[in-house]
Amino acid sequence: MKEGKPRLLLGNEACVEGAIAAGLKFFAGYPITPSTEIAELCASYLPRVGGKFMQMEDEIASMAAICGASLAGRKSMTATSGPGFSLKQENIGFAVEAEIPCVVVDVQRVGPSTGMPTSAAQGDVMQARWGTHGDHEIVALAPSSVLEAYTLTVAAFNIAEELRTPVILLMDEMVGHLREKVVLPSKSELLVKDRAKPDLPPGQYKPYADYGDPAKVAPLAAFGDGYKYHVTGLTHGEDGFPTNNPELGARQIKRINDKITSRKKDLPQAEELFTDDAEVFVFSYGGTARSAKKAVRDARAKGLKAGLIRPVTIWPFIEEPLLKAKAKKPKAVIVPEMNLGQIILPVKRVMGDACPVVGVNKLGGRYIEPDEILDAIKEAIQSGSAS
Amino acid sequence: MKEGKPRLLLGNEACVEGAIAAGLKFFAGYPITPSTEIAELCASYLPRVGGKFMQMEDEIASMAAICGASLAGRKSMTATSGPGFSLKQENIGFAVEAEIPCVVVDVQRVGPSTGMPTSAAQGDVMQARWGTHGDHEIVALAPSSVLEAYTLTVAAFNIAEELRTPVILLMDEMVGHLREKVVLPSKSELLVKDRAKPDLPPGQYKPYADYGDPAKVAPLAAFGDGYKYHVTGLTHGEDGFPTNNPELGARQIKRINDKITSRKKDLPQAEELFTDDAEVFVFSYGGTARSAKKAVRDARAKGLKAGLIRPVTIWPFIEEPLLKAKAKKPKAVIVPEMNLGQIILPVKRVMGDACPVVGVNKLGGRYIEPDEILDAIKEAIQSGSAS
Amino acid sequence: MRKEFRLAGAGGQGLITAAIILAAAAAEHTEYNAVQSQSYGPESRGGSSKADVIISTDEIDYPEIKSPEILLVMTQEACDKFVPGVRPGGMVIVDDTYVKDVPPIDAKVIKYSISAKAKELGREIVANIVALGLLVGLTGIVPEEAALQSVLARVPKGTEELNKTAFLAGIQAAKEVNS
Amino acid sequence: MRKEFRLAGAGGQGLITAAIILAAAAAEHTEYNAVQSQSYGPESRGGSSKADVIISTDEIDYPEIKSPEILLVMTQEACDKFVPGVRPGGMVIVDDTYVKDVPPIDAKVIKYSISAKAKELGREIVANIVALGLLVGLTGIVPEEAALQSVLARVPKGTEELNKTAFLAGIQAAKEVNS
Amino acid sequence: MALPLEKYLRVGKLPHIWCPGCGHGIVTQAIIRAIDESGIDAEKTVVVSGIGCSSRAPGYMNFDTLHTTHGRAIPFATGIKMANPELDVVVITGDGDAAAIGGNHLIHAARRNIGLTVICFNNNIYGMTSGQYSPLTPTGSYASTAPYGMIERPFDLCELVKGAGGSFVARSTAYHTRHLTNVIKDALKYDGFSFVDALSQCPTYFGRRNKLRTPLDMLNWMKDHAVPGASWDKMTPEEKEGKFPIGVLVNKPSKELTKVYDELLAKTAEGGRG
Amino acid sequence: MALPLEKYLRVGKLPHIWCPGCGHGIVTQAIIRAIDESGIDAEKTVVVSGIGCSSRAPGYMNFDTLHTTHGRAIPFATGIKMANPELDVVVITGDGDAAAIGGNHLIHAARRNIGLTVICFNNNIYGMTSGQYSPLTPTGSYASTAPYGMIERPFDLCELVKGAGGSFVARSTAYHTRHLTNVIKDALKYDGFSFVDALSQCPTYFGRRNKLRTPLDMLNWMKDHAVPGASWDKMTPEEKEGKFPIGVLVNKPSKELTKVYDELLAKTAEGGRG
Amino acid sequence: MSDSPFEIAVNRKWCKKCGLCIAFCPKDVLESDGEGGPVVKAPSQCIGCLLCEMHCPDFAIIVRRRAEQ
Amino acid sequence: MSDSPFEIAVNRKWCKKCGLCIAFCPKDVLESDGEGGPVVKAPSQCIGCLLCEMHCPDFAIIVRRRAEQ
Ligand SMILES: Cc1ncc(C[n+]2csc(CCOP(=O)(O)OP(=O)(O)O)c2C)c(N)n1
Ligand SMILES: Cc1ncc(C[n+]2csc(CCOP(=O)(O)OP(=O)(O)O)c2C)c(N)n1
Ligand code: SF4
Ligand code: SF4
Ligand code: SF4
Ligand code: SF4
Ligand code: SF4
Ligand code: SF4
Ligand SMILES: [Mg+2]
Ligand SMILES: [Mg+2]
Repeated sequence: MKEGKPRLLLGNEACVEGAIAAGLKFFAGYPITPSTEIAELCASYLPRVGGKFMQMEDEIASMAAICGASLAGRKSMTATSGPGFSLKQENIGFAVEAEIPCVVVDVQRVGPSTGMPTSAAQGDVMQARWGTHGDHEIVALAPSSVLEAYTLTVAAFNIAEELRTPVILLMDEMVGHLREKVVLPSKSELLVKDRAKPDLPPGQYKPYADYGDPAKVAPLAAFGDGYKYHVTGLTHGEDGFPTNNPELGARQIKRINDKITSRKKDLPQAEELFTDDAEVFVFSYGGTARSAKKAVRDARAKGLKAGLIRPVTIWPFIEEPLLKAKAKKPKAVIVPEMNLGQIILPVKRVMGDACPVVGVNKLGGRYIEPDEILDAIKEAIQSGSAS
Repeated sequence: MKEGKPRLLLGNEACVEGAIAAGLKFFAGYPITPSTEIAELCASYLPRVGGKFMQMEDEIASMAAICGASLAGRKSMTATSGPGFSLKQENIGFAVEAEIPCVVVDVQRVGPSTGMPTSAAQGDVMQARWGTHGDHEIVALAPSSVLEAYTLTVAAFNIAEELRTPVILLMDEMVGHLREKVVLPSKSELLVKDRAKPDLPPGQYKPYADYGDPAKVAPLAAFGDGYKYHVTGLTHGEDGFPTNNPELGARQIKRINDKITSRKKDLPQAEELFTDDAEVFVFSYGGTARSAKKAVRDARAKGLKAGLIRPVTIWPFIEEPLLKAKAKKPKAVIVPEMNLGQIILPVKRVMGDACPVVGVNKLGGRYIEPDEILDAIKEAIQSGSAS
Repeated sequence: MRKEFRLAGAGGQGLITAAIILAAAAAEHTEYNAVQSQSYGPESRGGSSKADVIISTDEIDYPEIKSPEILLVMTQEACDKFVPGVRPGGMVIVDDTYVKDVPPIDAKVIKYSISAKAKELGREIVANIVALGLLVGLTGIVPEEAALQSVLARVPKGTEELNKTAFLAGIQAAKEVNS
Repeated sequence: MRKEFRLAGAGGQGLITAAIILAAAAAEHTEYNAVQSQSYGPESRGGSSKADVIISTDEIDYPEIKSPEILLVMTQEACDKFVPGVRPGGMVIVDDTYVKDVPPIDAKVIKYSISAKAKELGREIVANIVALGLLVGLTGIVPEEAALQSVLARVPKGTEELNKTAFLAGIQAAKEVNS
Repeated sequence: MALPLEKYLRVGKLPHIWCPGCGHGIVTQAIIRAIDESGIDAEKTVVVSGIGCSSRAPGYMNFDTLHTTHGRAIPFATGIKMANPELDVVVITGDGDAAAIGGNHLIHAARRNIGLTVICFNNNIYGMTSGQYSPLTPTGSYASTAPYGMIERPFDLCELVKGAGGSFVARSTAYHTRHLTNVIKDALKYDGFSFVDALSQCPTYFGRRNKLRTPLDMLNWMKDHAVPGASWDKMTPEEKEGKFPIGVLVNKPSKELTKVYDELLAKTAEGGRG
Repeated sequence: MALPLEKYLRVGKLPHIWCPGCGHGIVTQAIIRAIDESGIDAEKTVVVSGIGCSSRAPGYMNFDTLHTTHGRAIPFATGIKMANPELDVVVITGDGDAAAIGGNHLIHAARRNIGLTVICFNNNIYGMTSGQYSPLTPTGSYASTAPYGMIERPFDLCELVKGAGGSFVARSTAYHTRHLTNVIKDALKYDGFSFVDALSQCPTYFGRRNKLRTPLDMLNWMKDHAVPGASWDKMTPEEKEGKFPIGVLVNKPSKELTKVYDELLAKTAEGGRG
Repeated sequence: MSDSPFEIAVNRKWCKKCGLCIAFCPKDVLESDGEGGPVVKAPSQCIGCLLCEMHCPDFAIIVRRRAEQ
Repeated sequence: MSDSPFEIAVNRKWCKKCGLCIAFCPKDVLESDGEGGPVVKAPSQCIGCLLCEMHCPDFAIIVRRRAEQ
């Protein structure tokens, strides 16, 4: 694919190209609007690069298949939307527990249930974090542009491979179905990470080694490499075999969580705009952040001191930019979301009693318009001044 | 069943007896530790009261079947544990969207994934709230005792029928597998609510009527009653037929959420113990609340001013008891959980910067011991005094 | 510079393709930024179709169009629905093969029998490309050559000749209606 | 009053049933509160088995037992594992059919060939009920009659006679070992 | 007899969303006609579907109707039938809905012999999501996710249901409208689980891509490849190649599940084992 | 030849968790023996399972082993095989795992003819969760969730897989250990999807409740009810009643999926349609 | 106007002009309106076979025996 | 000790005393230890048929041709 040249790309297509650039070799999926183009383009592109596409019987099987393929040494991905994302949850939990690198794309649409299949929403944000049972951390990245659909897909693979964990690419219909001019990074600009391979002989290899340092993750041998190791969704010890020892079990669960939280600083950080002197912060992600950016620019044009914090890594929740904002004693934090208020919950938690945290929420598939956010900025500055 | 007499009952058994007392007529499930006794006892008891038990091919089908049975006019329930709870999520969302009364029991065990099937945990608390895709509210109740496994199951049915919504009974292995002395309420003491039936003729019946008042919920005709109405998981209008109108869609999603949040005060409220003059609050639910209660009693015995807030309704999150506590400027709120910290998140949000909110967390299937909570109380009082 | 286009008609008329080609011409052959989006029906079949394009020298944050400057309508339904929203002083391009009444509007209204022309060229299916030629010819938003390259790169193999003819017919038509 | 019991042995020895009957006797036939719990293995098959009972005049908040006052062990493995945890001054009841060594402990140790006795009565499967009788006889925690009622209410139909005999044999044994 | 439209259709919801020439309308009409001719009580009839173009049919049908989640129509319907065995429960599903994501429910319902009539609008493709291959897409055909041709083998849905123990199995097509109607009538009459594989055409996503340019071409393909069940049994494997049998292919009596359950209830009321 | 224990078993993990007399150990041994006798490369063999007593087998087997989620072993295995067709992928599953929750994956794998060898440890019951009925529990048998006797009809797993298009289908039992070993060997050799219904006994939860008091009783029941496939075909329906055929029941060549995919890859590398 | 006992009603609001009714009529009663929809050309030839009606995917053509009305 | 070419090894740590080996031995080589586990009673009778080994669910009885060792 012609690198370096400007192209008009669909968000979903950029995701596929990013995946292939990152080394995707196996895609398993089940069609669902508005993610279907990802499957279709994988079906078309993957065989050309020696990769394989497989349409499974459902989303559960798709998630299972990519886990299997990943264990056999291939970079793997699946893509879906709300209903399918719900179905994948059990096996996402398996990937977390068994520490299997893979990428799961969720192109959000209006829910709950079948909802409005072709309309945009950001209603799966909390599900991405909490959808599977039991204690687990997850990495979720939210692209705001077609270019990011590409770059964050690459990042998702890199994180998955480095941390041996499923990574969620939390798109929304707005980005997935947008065509936009992009200049993709060239091969040489692109950082692609591959999973570490064990350097110990088979007898000594511990697929779930606990190095005491959660940031250090055990390498992953591929099935067929001669390691003859065991993988299970049961709580297990360093050798991968099930344990009923509560201490061992607790340690394993903790380690899997800590490996993610301990690496927050290595994950894609928030984009900040005009935050230095801002009195009102807009905290916005994904497609909606485009409106937020425009609103903040419009506010500045009117002399209003608004700033934008656009988290790129949605989970684990990275608190720093908000803590910095909190230190500035802002008049308000505004959180526009195409949902009833999801990311606003951790924002409120972090902001504590420092200032009002105001949601601008919209349902039913309509985008939040820049003016709606601008109005909220104005109001916050006014009422903040009044008080 | 001999009412009024003391009995030794298993938590899971009390749940079944409560369900039958509340009018359960159809149970569909798929066995999974530690919920299996619920299915087994339904298989045994239901036919004796003219009800039916059905073991489905999986949890997805079980959730679907109880929705179907409920629409056909029978009170319905399913029971599961983590992995099955993950699988049920898509159809739980359907029940939310189509407003189908039903009860879903989740007897929590250690996750993620297969985890430790026979060990206790409280790791599905956030999943109960956010497990299905799209914006939705949910009602979840957490019993702390075998008696509550009975009374809250009855309450769950009543709420489900009144609000036309799935209700989660969020048990944990500790309660589900505990045998305890109980005196069940007699039939006459028991408040059993049945769903409202339409009083309008078929042509005028609106199964999803919007009365402007979210607390008012449309009655539900049974299939076969002659109403010939339509039910869908697509976003729909008052007549139940799909709509693509964003305003209508938004209103419907909002109404379904508001019907639950607007009724918070009618849901089972928190148990409070020694909260009047407490300096340190322990916020604890489910099986762990038993340890918390003992710890608070032990603290009082030592002259430490500890108080207990035991939320019974877990979702929607009821803030009042915490706000009351916040007003008292406490030294700390302690949140013991058999997980990495889940309900502590909304507790932190509500407490803001008022005081430290401290988790006492334990993984690997071991119960949190009263002394561990007592230590946290002591520490909070000491460091609170020091500062 | 920032121009907002809306192409509206029935599913099957190929307006989404036309919009993509327009946006691609700008994105891939000019210095402009471009975004293209569309509304999907309840499902992707039947019914009406609407595609938007924004072409701008600046970064395009918000990709939705409220009132397009240039509107192309190829069914009466689309005309009735979208003409009122056109920016005052803008332009409405009407396929009068199907559109009979255009509501009064503060905009330049250009009528041309786009679909009829396409039929005349051999297959009505290329009406979208005739329309694109017309639009490019009328607005000069992208160089004709760039647009034609985009057309050829995005139409099915084997139909290049027909589509080129259609595009040039549109360009030609622009000259006619403008004169 | 608060008494904590632990019954431990192998899966299949019926100790969970014995614990349930003990707790039920207290719960259903006395004023006491009672809880019963057990640890499950990785699966409910094979391996070891452990059941706890707390009987108390007060509300029982925390249902787990740290150091039982009265321990019944019916395998060597269970003996080795649980004897060290017995509360000082407590009681250990040992089925010396299978348990050969009891670690030194500050507790009253009662040995009786429970399983052998059960076999003698006809089926070793009622060893749990013999043990129960012994335990009730030794501790007097619940009236013998109450315990017997509980036994009869919870054993499989058709086995009432055998179980009654087993229970009474246990009661009798208690008198013997105590004397 | 002309179709009594107003009685069975929600005419206010028409025209439907299906594409011009889509077979789903033809099959829907056959179902309505079969219901009408078989005289079952419309007030006691429930129509349940999953998700797909096909599954939109109940929205247009004037009964109690339930449009569920993708693949799950059968277990929803199972709950309805168990809760109220008086109801006639008809399931409308697609080849993707029934055989891809919903395959397990299909075989289990067949095994259990629960009294549902399941009609699969089988167009060999996922219509609703724009033409991906389904487990019924013939090997070698093109689909949006099979740009190089389908490499998997398809199911024979009737064989699948038979293999699962199904005791009423039939097939017909949108070409054979009268035959289709009769077969559905037989299915409705069958007391137990009945399955009809109703071949339908998707001109938009299957036809166009696979050189069947018009709906008529697709119906004619059905005509040319269908063989009445009786003749089928006499054909050699070579003759069968590329063809498929239509008609009632399996029809053997077996007690329906809710009837068996009723017996169980009668027994337990008297205090049986347990 | 005596079993080369150390080569194929993780002896450090033994004794296993299975109950005394459980058939799963017998079937596991047959698999190991078949692997040994067929000479496939242990380093290139992956054993995958779901959840259940049966699915614990891979934990004791010295290969790359994967213990997945309940019912999902086959799609996990599918991913492995697609990713690296060089590997011999064996799936160990139970009747609940394969035919209840996992039924859909089973039939789709059979349809696709993906090169897996699936061995179902079929003990007619859910062992792991303490004896609930499964889709293989015979009508009338007792289980913890069938206290009044099972009212549903069971699957015939071999018929199911055949109905799904499976081209290698076989059955044997824990009684017929040599036969079982040979059948598994044939399955391993088959180039495509192969399925073995391996009857196993659960004395703890099936036997006790159903008047088969000892493991030996259960094995003898297998002996008495199994009929070699060849004789089976000659029996009348009356004679077949209550019996079941054993042996390789279906075995026809059909190109394995990853081989077909390889051809596709060769084609697209040259720039095919798409 | 016609001596056939059948009356053919076309609902143009529902008709999607697929042409199937025309193609299936064994008596050439129907002809295309130029866009694929039916025009009743030879009503008298209609034998009431219902092939048009039953093949209409849109419930848009209904053939009634005059007595039926 | 024995003139059979086969040697029978019982692993008592793994044996669960199900008795199947004893029941399947066609030559009465094995007898019960009282609890169901095997005692090699008549080693010389062993014909190496492996029926005991192959029916052992616990990999606990292994029959080796002496030469094999
Ligand atoms: C869980 C889930 N996965 C995927 C989808 C997307 N989806 C909707 S319909 C459909 C396929 C429909 O195909 P079929 O059942 O054959 O019906 P048709 O449209 O062809 O009539 C799919 C994949 C969904 N709605 N839910
Ligand atoms: C999603 C999910 N549902 C249910 C369970 C509980 N479960 C574990 S094993 C099992 C059944 C096992 O039966 P089978 O496959 O026949 O294996 P067996 O134990 O009989 O060998 C069940 C229901 C689970 N682990 N996961
Ligand atoms: S896409 Fe296919 S199945 Fe769906 S309505 Fe159109 S023709 Fe029918
Ligand atoms: S429960 Fe049954 S299947 Fe499981 S180990 Fe015991 S005997 Fe075997
Ligand atoms: S009823 Fe028959 S003859 Fe009459 S118009 Fe229709 S198809 Fe033609
Ligand atoms: S078959 Fe129906 S939809 Fe098609 S042209 Fe005829 S009347 Fe119109
Ligand atoms: S090998 Fe055969 S003869 Fe020898 S002990 Fe075993 S079963 Fe008996
Ligand atoms: S068959 Fe195996 S486990 Fe059973 S008694 Fe013999 S040696 Fe022991
Ligand atoms: Mg289809
Ligand atoms: Mg089983």
